[in-house]
Amino acid sequence: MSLLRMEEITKRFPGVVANDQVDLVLEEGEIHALLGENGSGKSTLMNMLYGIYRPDAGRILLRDKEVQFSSPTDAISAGIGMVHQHFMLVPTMTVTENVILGLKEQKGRWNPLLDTRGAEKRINALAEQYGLDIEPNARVWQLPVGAQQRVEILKSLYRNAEILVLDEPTAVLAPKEVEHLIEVLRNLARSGKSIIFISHKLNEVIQLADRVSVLRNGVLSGQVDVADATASQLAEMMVGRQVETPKKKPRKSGETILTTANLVVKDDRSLIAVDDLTFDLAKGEIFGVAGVDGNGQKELTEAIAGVRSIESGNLEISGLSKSRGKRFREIGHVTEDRHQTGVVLPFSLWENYALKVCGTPPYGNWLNMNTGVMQEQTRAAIDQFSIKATGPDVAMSTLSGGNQQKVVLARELALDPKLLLAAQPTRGLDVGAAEYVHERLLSARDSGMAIMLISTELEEVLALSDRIMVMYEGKSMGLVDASQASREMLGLMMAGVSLENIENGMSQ
Amino acid sequence: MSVGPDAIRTRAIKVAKSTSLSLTAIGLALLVSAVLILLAGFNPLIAYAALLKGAFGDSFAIGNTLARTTPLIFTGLAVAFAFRCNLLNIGAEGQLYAGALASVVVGIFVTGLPTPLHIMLAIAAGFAAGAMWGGLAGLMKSQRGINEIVSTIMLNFVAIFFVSYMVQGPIAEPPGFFHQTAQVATTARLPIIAPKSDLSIGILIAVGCAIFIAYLLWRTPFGLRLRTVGRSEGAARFAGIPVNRFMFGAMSISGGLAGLAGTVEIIGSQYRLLDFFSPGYGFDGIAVAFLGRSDPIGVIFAAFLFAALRIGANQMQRTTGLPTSLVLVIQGTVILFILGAGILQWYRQRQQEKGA
Amino acid sequence: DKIKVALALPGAVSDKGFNASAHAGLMLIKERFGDDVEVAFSESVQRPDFVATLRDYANRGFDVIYAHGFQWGDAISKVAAENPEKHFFNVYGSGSGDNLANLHVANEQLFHVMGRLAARLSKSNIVGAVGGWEIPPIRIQVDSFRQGVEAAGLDTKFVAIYTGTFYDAVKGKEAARAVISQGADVIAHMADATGLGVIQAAEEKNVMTIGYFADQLQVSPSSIASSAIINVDEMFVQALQSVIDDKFQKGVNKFGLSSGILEVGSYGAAVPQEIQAEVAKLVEDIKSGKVKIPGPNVPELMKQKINKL
Amino acid sequence: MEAFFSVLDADFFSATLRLTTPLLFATLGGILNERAGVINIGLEGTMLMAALIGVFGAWFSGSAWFGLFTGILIGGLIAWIHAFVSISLKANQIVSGAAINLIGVGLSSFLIRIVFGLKDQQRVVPHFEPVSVPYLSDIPLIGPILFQQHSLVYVALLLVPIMWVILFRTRWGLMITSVGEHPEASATVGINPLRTRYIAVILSGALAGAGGAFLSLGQLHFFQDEMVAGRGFIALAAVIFARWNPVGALIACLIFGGADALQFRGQAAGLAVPHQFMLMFPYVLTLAILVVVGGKSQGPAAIGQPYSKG
Ligand SMILES: Nc1ncnc2c1ncn2[C@@H]1O[C@H](COP(=O)(O)OP(=O)(O)OP(=O)(O)O)[C@@H](O)[C@H]1O
Ligand SMILES: Nc1ncnc2c1ncn2[C@@H]1O[C@H](COP(=O)(O)OP(=O)(O)OP(=O)(O)O)[C@@H](O)[C@H]1O
Ligand SMILES: [Mg+2]
Ligand SMILES: [Mg+2]
Repeated sequence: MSLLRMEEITKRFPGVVANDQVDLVLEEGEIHALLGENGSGKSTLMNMLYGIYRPDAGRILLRDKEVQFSSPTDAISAGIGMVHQHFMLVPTMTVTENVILGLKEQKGRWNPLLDTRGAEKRINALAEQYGLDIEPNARVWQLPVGAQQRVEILKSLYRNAEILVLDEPTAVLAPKEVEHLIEVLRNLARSGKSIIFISHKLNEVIQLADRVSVLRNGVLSGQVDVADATASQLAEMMVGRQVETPKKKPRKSGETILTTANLVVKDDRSLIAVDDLTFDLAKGEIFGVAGVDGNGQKELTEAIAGVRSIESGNLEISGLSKSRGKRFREIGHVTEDRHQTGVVLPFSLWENYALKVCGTPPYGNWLNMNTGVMQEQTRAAIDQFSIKATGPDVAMSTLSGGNQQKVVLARELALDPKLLLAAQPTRGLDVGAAEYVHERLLSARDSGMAIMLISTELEEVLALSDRIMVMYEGKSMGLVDASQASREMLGLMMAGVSLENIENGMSQ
Repeated sequence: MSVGPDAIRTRAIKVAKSTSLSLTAIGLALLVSAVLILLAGFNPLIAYAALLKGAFGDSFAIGNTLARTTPLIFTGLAVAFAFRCNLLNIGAEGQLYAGALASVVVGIFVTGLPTPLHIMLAIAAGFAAGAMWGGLAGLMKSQRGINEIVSTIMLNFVAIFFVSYMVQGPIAEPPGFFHQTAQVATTARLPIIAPKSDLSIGILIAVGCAIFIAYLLWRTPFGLRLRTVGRSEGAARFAGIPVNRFMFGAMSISGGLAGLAGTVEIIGSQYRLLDFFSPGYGFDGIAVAFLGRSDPIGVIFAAFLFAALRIGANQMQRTTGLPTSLVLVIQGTVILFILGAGILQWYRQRQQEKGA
Repeated sequence: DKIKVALALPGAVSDKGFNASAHAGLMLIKERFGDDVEVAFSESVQRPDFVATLRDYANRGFDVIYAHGFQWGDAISKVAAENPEKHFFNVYGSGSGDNLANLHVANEQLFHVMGRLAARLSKSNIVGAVGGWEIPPIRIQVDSFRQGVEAAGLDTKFVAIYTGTFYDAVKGKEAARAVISQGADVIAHMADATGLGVIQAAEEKNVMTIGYFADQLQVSPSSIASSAIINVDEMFVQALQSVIDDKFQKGVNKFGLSSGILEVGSYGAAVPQEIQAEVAKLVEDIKSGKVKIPGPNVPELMKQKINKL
Repeated sequence: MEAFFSVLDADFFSATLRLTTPLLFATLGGILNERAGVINIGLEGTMLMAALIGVFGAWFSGSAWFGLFTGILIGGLIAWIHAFVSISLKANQIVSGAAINLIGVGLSSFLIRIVFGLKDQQRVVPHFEPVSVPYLSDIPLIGPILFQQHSLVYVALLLVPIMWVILFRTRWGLMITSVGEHPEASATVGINPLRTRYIAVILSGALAGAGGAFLSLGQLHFFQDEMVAGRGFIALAAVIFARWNPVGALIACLIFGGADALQFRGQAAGLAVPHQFMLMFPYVLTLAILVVVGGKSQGPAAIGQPYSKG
């Protein structure tokens, strides 16, 4: 008897078949990975399991009994918990409040007051049991993503979930946090919980999962035991071809475009986030900025992009126009938080695409936008980046997460900026798409663009960068040539050990 | 908004659909109100015949309806425009008073100008004053984070009381007995299109303005940016759009449009300023804007609908003796029924859910 | 053939004051002239609709058209000029035309008398007034009332508040309470429905009030001392009669105490006979012309107020 | 100036409380629906209808309490329409509110004439009298201010802490806040955002109804056309001024009620200022306070947005 069986599940959206007769089997205590390209229907499948969507056809069986979920409530009471790609937390509430939201946690039957104390105790107990580090009184908006994710997991555990679904849980995590999460998930599986997790990172899948199901264009294209699979096999199952790691050409030297000296920047809470940074960046170079999320990368990027003011020190970008409009076109910026700062969800793709360039030839002038040209360009971008969308007129909100990211990338690259700030450019992208993005970044570099790559993923930083700076608590832990850097070394620096100390340690 | 023949066809279908929808809604609302009319002891058929005749009966009636449409287009546009930038301007009424005040001052105290110039100056003054009043709310929003709903509500009262003060004292018509200004100079008056009905070219200016605003919003970079600020402040900021400046700008333009409602009312029909001269055009503008789906062209139709109902209601009162308050009920129910068009979809979905 | 009479009102006929009094006028016309007339009225006509409303009545064959309030001046002048064969009356009006008469009442006389009455009645020697919106007639009423209070020669203090509204009785009530908290024990109101709140406050605080427009003794027998009655209804009848008798007079027709259009209302039980007699004497003197009431110079008062600012 | 401040007596403070009460009811209501993510600009019309129906209820039953009950009921009913249109039909909340305002003004003035007739429109109905709290009302200064008020004044004041506790210390409060901040998230933990919004909106209408009924049954004892006179809009502003917090609501309404009471007393004390400037005072004061303390406050994130399931 399997714990969960989804049989011949079909789901259509206007214009797409998101799931086409998909079968999925989950055993008790199993960690099951769900792989697939962007827009292949993973989230949709899981949303049906969680009662958010209803399948157009097919059955869901729990312990061989057919179930029908008309809302998440049903799914929850059937023992299913889900951690969404975009967290489902109320930012203004505390951790405890988020966890007990919707539950009858009150001080006795006749006392309607919330029993936060009692809830906190249980949260702490659960947190200890599964090694989830959490501060119950903190407000969610103040927490780093990793912690928010733990809150999400706790929410499910608190509701006695037997099956835990995680949609791209590692996409937003730093390597350390990923390791921690993997540990947590193993603990959960050991104690009898079953886990479905979606990821684009094959090495994690291999490290963690027992079995893998792969979706392609809404169809189940294979199911394998991880023991029998290699990363490249999985990649091929996903994209239908061999995926290669990008080859980097030697760097041509170019003139310096960005210089900073003793730069200090504050964050939204007026705390110092970037602390005394000095570095420069030249044309034709990819400058990697590594570090655990929340160590000042965001503030640094925003300061360079011109949307955050500088506290002290110097920040100079040479050859930039005086005019504000031009300046923003001369600096491309793939922002970290796609939904908040990257796209306008209710706008069409072409409007999103035109956001920065509208009003400049050939897209029209200040008095008149040439919508035809903009739509044409968007259509071209859809083809080039193989964005899964029916045309430039559809709303951004109907695209899958990865595809939205591609639109942003296409837009920023189309600006042909002097300086490109790329923050987590492949977050949420499938391996095939990530490969394409990497290629594009490298070719942009080769044609002389200066690129600052901000990423929490060491593989990516190592593979693309010419030089790498690691940030820790706003400070630079050191600047190394990519050819001389190693995973271990960067890992240490991300943990707050400065390059100097590492070298001293090695020399000793 | 693409321009191919296909796009035009889909747009035409859309317009036809929403028109038939609105007509159905009006029909239903009239049906509901008929009950009230019966309750009051009148014959609904006679009442409605009068209403129809009052609004469209002859060229005189149509002229009145169009004259009434004019300021509503402006206030509707004002609210709709601000809303495209995610700002809820409840202050069109106050901005209208500001605009009227400025226009009347120019119309009375500036003399010796040739007609077109004087008119243009009065219009510019009305727009500027409205823009200042709206911009004040915009400034409070962008500089101090003060929610525009609060500030515009408060500024309404301030403007209305200030105008009252002005017309009873500083700019009262000498010798200062009546609470009103003198009439604006004939050179500052908008030419009348239909002589018997007092319909001025204000209606053309209003429609032109609506088309211009539609163009501004959908065909210019400024419009795209403004709408971006409205839909996602974050995305706007990162695209280099100066969000605060845009909010300020949007509130100013919105205020200016509302100010023009005051202007056309003064130089197009009332000619002098009295306190409480507006029958709530600014508040009606809120309903007009959203009924027109915040689309400038939609605003024209919504304003026309509102005006027709109002003008028709006056006739209904005059011929049957039914109180005009009834028309507020009709207006309100028309809106509710138009909103209620979603009911079919809702019902279907509910049936589906029950069935599943 | 029937005479068709129409009335256009700027406010609701339910205001227990200005508009109500005009409506009563139309009703009185119907009563007096019976089958000889046909009447119609429009209430709450909004300013942009003034011309259209009057014009529609004229086009539909109404012979005599009343417009109520000074704000109709432009509209009625215009429509009167378009319809020379019809007759137009404008209460408080200032427009001109051969077939347009402006009906004015000598507010200064009536309210002067009421001011004298109030001053005599006050034990605290403080008298108050609550005005609605500060439009010309109200200002004349309030200031004449003040002059009457002062003319009593009792060194009475005078307190006035404008509420800025004719229909917010809650505000009227609070305004009256504020006046009462200043020590006033007689309060007049010139505020239509807002005044209903004034009367209520007076009743609750056991102070005296002076009714407005109609005889308001019945509204609050315990607190109403008397009422400043403006018989708009009689005025309307007289106006219509003048048309019928071919005695129509264009320009300003002013009605004072002697015309019977203005009257001091019934007295409450608390008003001593002796004071009633004094008031009656004053009224007679004004009627006979022995006492002249010049009335306040409103523009001048206004200027003073602004200069003080 | 001295004369101006001499008016700050017990009478002023009780006037402040009286002027505050109807606003407070409506503002508390507004907080409830806005916290749940629904904006209701129809408070004005709702209050007006409640003032009217309250008068009818009191007249036909002979009981002010029953009148209050009917006022609250009609408030809830009208809010239910708003809820249906804006939550179920997902129509624009602002238009729906605007429609309610139109209907409220028109229908109330229409119905009073039909039911009571023109002549007798301002018929005085059974109403609430101020209640003296035994002993406490004899305390000098404080006594007359706090303990000689209409019972509804006490109700409104009591509602402030009650609503605070409900919003911030009970699971219903969490539910309401969550559907206003992030309805999708609430749905994923089994809260029904639609139902929760419905309840909040209907309760809010009931509160506005109480405010309207207080005006007609507590303050006036009769109904007058348009007697709410913009208080519904002031409440709308007060909700934001209050930062969606019941305690803030009390402060906002007190400031407003106080300013209004003060301007009357300023006029009465003979302040030599054109009265229009006195009438402006409450509004200008509100703006001035906001400009000084700064208005930066985030409303409920999902306000105005209809929620639809997947
Ligand atoms: N609400 C919706 N309306 C219309 N189409 C949708 C909707 N949700 C998803 N789709 C479409 O269904 C397909 C599957 O989307 P889904 O989000 O399941 O992909 P995914 O595998 O999770 O992708 P990613 O890896 O990018 O997150 C996509 O083509 C997407 O555009
Ligand atoms: N980055 C921008 N995004 C959106 N609108 C802008 C931007 N910059 C300027 N504007 C608008 O254009 C107006 C002119 O601004 P500015 O002086 O910066 O011109 P500019 O940058 O030379 O223009 P262009 O965009 O044509 O290069 C501004 O008042 C503002 O309304
Ligand atoms: Mg997905
Ligand atoms: Mg520019």
